[in-house]
Amino acid sequence: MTVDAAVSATTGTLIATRPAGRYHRCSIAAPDVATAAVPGQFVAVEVQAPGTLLRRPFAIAGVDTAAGVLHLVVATVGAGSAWLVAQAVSTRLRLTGPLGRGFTMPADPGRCLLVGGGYGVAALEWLGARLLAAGHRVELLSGAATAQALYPVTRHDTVAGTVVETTEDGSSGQRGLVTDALGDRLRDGDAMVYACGPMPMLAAVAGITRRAGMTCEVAVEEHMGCSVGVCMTCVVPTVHGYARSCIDGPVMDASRIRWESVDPPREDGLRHG
Amino acid sequence: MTVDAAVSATTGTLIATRPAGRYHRCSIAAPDVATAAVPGQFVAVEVQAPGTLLRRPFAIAGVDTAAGVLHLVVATVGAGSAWLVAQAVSTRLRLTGPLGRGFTMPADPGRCLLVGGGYGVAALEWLGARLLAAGHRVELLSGAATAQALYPVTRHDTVAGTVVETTEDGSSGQRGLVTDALGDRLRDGDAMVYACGPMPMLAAVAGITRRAGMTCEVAVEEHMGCSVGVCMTCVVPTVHGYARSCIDGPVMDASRIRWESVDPPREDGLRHG
Amino acid sequence: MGEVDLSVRLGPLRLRNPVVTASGCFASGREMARFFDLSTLGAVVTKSVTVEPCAGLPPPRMAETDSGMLNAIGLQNPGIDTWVERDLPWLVDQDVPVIASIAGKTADEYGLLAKRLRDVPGLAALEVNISCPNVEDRGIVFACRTGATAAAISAVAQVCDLPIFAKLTPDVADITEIAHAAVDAGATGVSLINTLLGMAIDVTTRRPKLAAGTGGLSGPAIRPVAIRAVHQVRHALGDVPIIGLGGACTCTDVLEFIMAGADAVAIGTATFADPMAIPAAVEGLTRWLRGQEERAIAQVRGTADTERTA
Amino acid sequence: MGEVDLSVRLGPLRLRNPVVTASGCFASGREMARFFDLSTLGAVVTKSVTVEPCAGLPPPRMAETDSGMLNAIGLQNPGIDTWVERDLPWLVDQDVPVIASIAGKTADEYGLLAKRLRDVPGLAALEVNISCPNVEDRGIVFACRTGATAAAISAVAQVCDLPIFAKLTPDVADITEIAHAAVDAGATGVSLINTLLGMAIDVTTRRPKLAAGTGGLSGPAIRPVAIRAVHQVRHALGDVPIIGLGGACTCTDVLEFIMAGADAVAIGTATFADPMAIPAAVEGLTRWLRGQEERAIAQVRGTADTERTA
Ligand SMILES: Cc1cc2nc3c(=O)[nH]c(=O)nc-3n(C[C@H](O)[C@H](O)[C@H](O)COP(=O)(O)OP(=O)(O)OC[C@H]3O[C@@H](n4cnc5c(N)ncnc54)[C@H](O)[C@@H]3O)c2cc1C
Ligand SMILES: Cc1cc2nc3c(=O)[nH]c(=O)nc-3n(C[C@H](O)[C@H](O)[C@H](O)COP(=O)(O)OP(=O)(O)OC[C@H]3O[C@@H](n4cnc5c(N)ncnc54)[C@H](O)[C@@H]3O)c2cc1C
Ligand SMILES: Cc1cc2nc3c(=O)[nH]c(=O)nc-3n(C[C@H](O)[C@H](O)[C@H](O)COP(=O)(O)O)c2cc1C
Ligand SMILES: Cc1cc2nc3c(=O)[nH]c(=O)nc-3n(C[C@H](O)[C@H](O)[C@H](O)COP(=O)(O)O)c2cc1C
Ligand code: FES
Ligand code: FES
Repeated sequence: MTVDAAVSATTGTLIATRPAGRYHRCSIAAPDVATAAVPGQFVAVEVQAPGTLLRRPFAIAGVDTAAGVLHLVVATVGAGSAWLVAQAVSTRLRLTGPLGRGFTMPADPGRCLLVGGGYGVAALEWLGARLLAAGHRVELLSGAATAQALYPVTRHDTVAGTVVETTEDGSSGQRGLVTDALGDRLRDGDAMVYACGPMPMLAAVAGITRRAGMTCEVAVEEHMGCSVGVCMTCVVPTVHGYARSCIDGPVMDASRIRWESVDPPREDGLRHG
Repeated sequence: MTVDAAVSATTGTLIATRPAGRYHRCSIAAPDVATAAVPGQFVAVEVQAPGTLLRRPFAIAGVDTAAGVLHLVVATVGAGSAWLVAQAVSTRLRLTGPLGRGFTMPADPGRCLLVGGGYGVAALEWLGARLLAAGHRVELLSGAATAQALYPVTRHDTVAGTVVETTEDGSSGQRGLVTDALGDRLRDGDAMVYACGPMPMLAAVAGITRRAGMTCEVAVEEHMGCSVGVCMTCVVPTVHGYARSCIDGPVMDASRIRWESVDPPREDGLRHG
Repeated sequence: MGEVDLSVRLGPLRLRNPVVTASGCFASGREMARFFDLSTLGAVVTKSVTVEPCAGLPPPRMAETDSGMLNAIGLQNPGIDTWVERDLPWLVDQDVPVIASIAGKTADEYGLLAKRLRDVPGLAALEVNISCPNVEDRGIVFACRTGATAAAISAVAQVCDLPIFAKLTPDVADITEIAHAAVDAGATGVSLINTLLGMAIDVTTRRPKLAAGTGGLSGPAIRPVAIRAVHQVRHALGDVPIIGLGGACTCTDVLEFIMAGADAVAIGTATFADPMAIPAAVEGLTRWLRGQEERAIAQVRGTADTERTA
Repeated sequence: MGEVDLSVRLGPLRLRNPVVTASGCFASGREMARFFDLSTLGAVVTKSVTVEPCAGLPPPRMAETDSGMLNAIGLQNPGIDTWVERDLPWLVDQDVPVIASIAGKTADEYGLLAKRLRDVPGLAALEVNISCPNVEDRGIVFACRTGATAAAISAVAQVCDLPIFAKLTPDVADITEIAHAAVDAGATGVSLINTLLGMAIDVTTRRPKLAAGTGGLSGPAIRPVAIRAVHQVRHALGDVPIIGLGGACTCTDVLEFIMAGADAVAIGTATFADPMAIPAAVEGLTRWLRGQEERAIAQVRGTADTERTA
C-alpha cells in the first residue's frame, strides 16, 4: 500500500471545458493537486447529478504547474460525466487528489512505447511529454474503434517522437487494433511499455509484452466506490491476491495481474475505444 | 373534484430570473400553461437537485398571455428551490400546470380585501390586477416578519387601490401582524376576503372573517407528493373529510376547512412570512 | 425490423403491455386521464379499498427522502360499497384491465371484500394487499408471517374465482417463504414489493416528519431491494406470475424488473415525479425492443437469470 | 454561549463525540489519516475480521444505485491472526477508541474470534457482525433468527468481558425481537443497521451488476429504514446502548439518528462520497449545539420520542 500524504480533499474551480474530439477537456484550477500530481494518477470529482452518490474518478491528463491547473479528458457515458462537462466556467468542484500510484519513469534512457485506447491516450500524452523531456525515445500508439473515438493528440512533437493512430474500421490512421500496431513495433525486448485504456486492451497489451519479455505498466480502470482505499470495491486480481486499484494502482506492473481472473476473463477481448 | 382538461405536462424555457426582495422571480415561457392559468393556480416544476425526487409546487404569480410567459416567485428554502433559482436563462424546465382550483371572482362589483404573507402576496398581486380590471375595489394587505421578507409589490396602482404593508418588527410599514391590519379594515361585512400565505396566517384570517361573517377564500399550502390528485398526501381536513389541496384546492372556502384539525392546530398561530 | 409485441401473460390475464399502475398511486383514474389515454396502460391496479370508509391518517402524510419518499396515507378510501358504485364503473368502462386492490383488518374482512367484488362486471383480478405498513399494530401486517398470509389469501380464494395477486412486504427475513405460503393458500401470483417501513425526523422541530410517525418508503431508493425480491421469488417459485414494483421510473427500470423475472411491472411513485412516466416507459419499451433479437417482450422475462460469474 | 459537550456514553464506554466509523468503510485507518486526524473520531469500528484469511468476492463488487450503493466485498480480510499482528497495533496507538468487528460462519467461530481478541491491549469493545448479507447461504445470516442470534452472541459473551455490540440487519419482520434476543444473550448494545439485501441488473449486458449477484444496499437511500429501526429498538428496549447507522452523511443526519434514540452514529458510505464527511459532521455538531438550549449532545438523545401528533 502506498499511503501518499500529498493527497488532499479540496475544492477546485473549473476554468475551461473544451471539446477534444468526441471527449471534453476540463481544466480545473486546483493548485495543491496540480503541483503534486504525476502521470497515471487520478482525481475523484464530486458530481451533483440527481441520484448520484459517489465521486467520479478521472485520470489526470496533464497539469500546468505554474498556473496550478489540471486537465481531465472526459468521455460522456452517464449522468456524472454529463453533469461535469455541462458545468459553467467558475463552477466550484469538490475533488480529491492526486490519487493512486502513477507510472514509473525508467531508470535509464531508452525506448518507450505508449499504448492507449480512446481517452486513455490523454494521460499517456502527458507521460510522453515527461519521458521526452527526460531524454527517452517515445512512440505513442493511439487506437480507437472509429476516427471520432480517437483522442486528438495535439502537440505531436512535444509528446512523442512518433505517433501512430489506428482505428478498427480504418476511418483514420492504420486499420486494425492498437495492439496489432504494438506487435509490429516490438522489434526488440528492450522497450518499456506503458498502457492506458479499457481493460480488454490492457489485457491484450499485457499478453503481448509478456510473450515478448518486456516490462509493461498498465493503468487499470475498475469501478470505484471511495477512490481512497477504504471500501475494497476496486480490486484487481494479482499474484498476491486482490489489490485495490485506487491505492495500490491504478498503475500496476502488468505481469502481476492475473488477467485470466479479470471479469470478464480477458487477454483475448480486444475491443476498445 | 375538479378535473380540468386544460392542464398539461409540458416543458417550458426559463427566460429570466430576477431578485424580488429576498425572493426570486422566475419567468418561464410555457404558452399552454400561461394561457390557461387563473390566479390561485400553481405549477409543479421538476428540479434536478441531487437526491430530490418530486416536482416542486409554486403558485403562479402572474402571466404574460401574449408572450406565453408565466412568473413564479420563489423563496429559497431547500435544495429544490435553490436549484431552480440558480438555473441559467434558456434552461428547459419540465413542469405540470396550471394545477388546481383558482380564486373565484365575485359575482357583483364590490370591495375585495387581499391578505398575503411573504411570497404569498405575489399571487394576490395578480388576482388584484384582475379584480381591478373587472371593476372591483381592491385593498392589498401585505405582511411579513421583517422588511426583507416583504414581497415587493411593484405596480401599486394597477394591482390595488390601496396597499398596506405590515412587519412584525416594524422595520417597514405598519408594525404588527397583517391580520391586525385586516381587523382594522373590517368596517362592514360586505367585503370578499382572499388570502394567501403560511397556514397559521390563513387560519387567523379564517377566524377573523368567520367572526365577521364575511366570505373568505384561502390558498392553502400543504406538502404535496404528486400535485395532480393521485397520491392523497396533500390533504386538508374539511367539513366533508380530508380534501386534496392540489385538486380540490389550493383555493378553498375558508369556512369549509376544519382549522382546529390542521397540524399543528391553528387559528391562533399567527407567525408568518 | 418488423413489428414488436409488448403483450404479456400475467397468469390467466393477457395485458397489452407489461406496465401497470401501482396501488394507491393512481386515484380514480380520472385524474391521470387528463394527461394520457388510459388504454396506454397494461392494467390499472386500484387504491386498496376497505370494508368501511376510512378517513386515513392526519397530515403531514408525506416526506421526501433521498431518492425516495415516505407516505402514511392510512388507506384513505370511501369503503367498498361507495367505491364499487361511484368510482369503479367509470374505470371498467375505460379500455384497460382493472385489478382491484383490497385490504382487510382480519382474514374475514378479506373474505368479505372478495365476496363483494367477485361478481362485479369487468374486474380482471384482485390484488390482496396484506402488507400495508401504515397500520397501528405492526403485529397485524399479515405478510410478515406465513400463517397470517395463508389465512388472508385462503379467505379470498375460497369465495372468489378471480385471479389473486398477493402483495408482499420486503420487511421479512425470507420473502420466498411468504410467497410460497401465499401461493399454497390459493394466490395466482404475487406483487413484489410494497413499501419498506421507514421514518424521518425533522431535526428543527424534533418531530417525525409524518404525523403518523412511521410510513412506507417508496421510489428509486428501494429499487435494488425490489429487484432482489423479484429475482429471489422467480427462482424459488418457478413460473409463478409476478408483478414487480418498487422504484421503477423509466423504461430501463421496467426492463430491469422484467429481466429479474417480473411478468408485469407497476410504476407508482415515479408518476408523482412525472405524470407521463408510464406512457414514456411504454414508448421506451417499444423502441428498445426494436433493437433486440427478441420480437416479444415476454421473451425477455428472466433473461438475467444466468449467474453473472458463469 | 458557553462551551458545549459532544461526549457521549456508549454503555460502559465514553466517546469524545458520537460520530464513529462504520465497519468495512475505514480500512486500516492509515488511508484516512491522510485526510484528517483520527482523534477527530468518537471511535473507529474496524472491518469485520474472520478466523481464516478471506479473499473476498470477485469484482465488480460495487454498483451505484439511486442515492445508494450495492456492495459485495465478501469480507475480504487477512484473517484474525495477521490482522491482530499487522494492522491493529498501529490503530490502537492512535488516540481513538477501537471497536473490533468480528464475523464467523458458526457460533463457535464467533467464540474463537472473541477469545483471540479478549486480551488484546487497547481494544474498547467488540462489534459482532451477525448480519453480513454477502454470504452464500441466506439461511446462515444469524440476525435473521432469534435463536441463531442468541447462539452467536452468547458464544462471544461467554469468553470475553469486553462490551459487545450486536450488529443487526433490517431484513426481518421485527428487529426489536432480534435486539431482545441479542441483549438477553449478553450483548451490551446493538448496532443498527447493516445493509439491506439488494440487486441491480445491467440491462445492456443482462447480467447482475455485481459479480456475486446480490449485495448489500447502503447510503442515504436506506436512512429512513435505519432511523425507524433505531427508534423502534430505543422504544422497545429502554436504555440499551445503540450505535445508529445507515445513510448518515451530514451533521443533520447524525442529529436525526440521535433524536431517534442513537447514542453514537456511524458514518460509512458517506466517507466514500466525501473523505471529509466525518470531520465535517463533528464540526457541524459543535456549531449546532451552540445554538441549542442543551449544553451536551447526550441530552439530545431520543428527544424526538414524543409522538408527533401529541
Ligand atoms: C482510475 C480511473 C480513471 C479514469 N479516467 C477516466 C478519464 O480520464 N476519462 C473518462 O472519461 N473516464 C475515466 N474513467 C471512467 C469514469 O470514472 C467513468 O466513466 C465515470 O465514473 C462514469 O460516471 P457517469 O456518472 O458518467 O456514468 P455511470 O452512469 O456511473 O456509468 C455509465 C457506464 O460507465 C460504467 N462505469 C462507471 N464507473 C466506471 C468506472 N469507474 N470504471 C469503468 N466503468 C465505469 C458503468 O458501469 C456504466 O456502464 C476512469 C475510471 C477510473 C477508475
Ligand atoms: C400549492 C403550493 C404553492 C406554493 N407556492 C409557492 C410559491 O409561490 N413560492 C414559493 O417559494 N414556494 C411555494 N410553495 C412552497 C414550495 O413548494 C416549497 O418551498 C418547495 O417545494 C420547497 O422545496 P425545496 O426543495 O427548496 O425544499 P425542501 O428541502 O423540500 O424543504 C425545505 C422546507 O420547506 C418545507 N416544504 C417543502 N415542501 C413544502 C410544501 N409543499 N409546502 C410547504 N412547505 C414545504 C419542508 O418541510 C422544509 O421545511 C408552494 C407550495 C404549495 C403546496
Ligand atoms: C402514496 C402511496 C400510497 C400507496 N397506497 C397503497 C395502497 O393503497 N395499497 C397498496 O397495496 N400499496 C400502496 N402503496 C404502495 C405502492 O403500490 C408500491 O408498492 C410502492 O410504493 C413501491 O412502488 P413505487 O416505488 O413505484 O411507488 C402506496 C404507495 C404510495 C407512495
Ligand atoms: C463497502 C462496504 C463494506 C462493508 N463491510 C462491512 C463489514 O465488514 N462488516 C459490517 O458489519 N458491516 C459492513 N458494511 C456495512 C456498514 O458498516 C453499514 O452497516 C452500512 O453500510 C450502512 O451504513 P452506511 O449507509 O453509512 O454505509 C459495509 C458496507 C460497505 C458499503
Ligand atoms: S475504490 Fe475504495 S478501495 Fe479502491
Ligand atoms: S399532492 Fe398528490 S393528491 Fe395532492
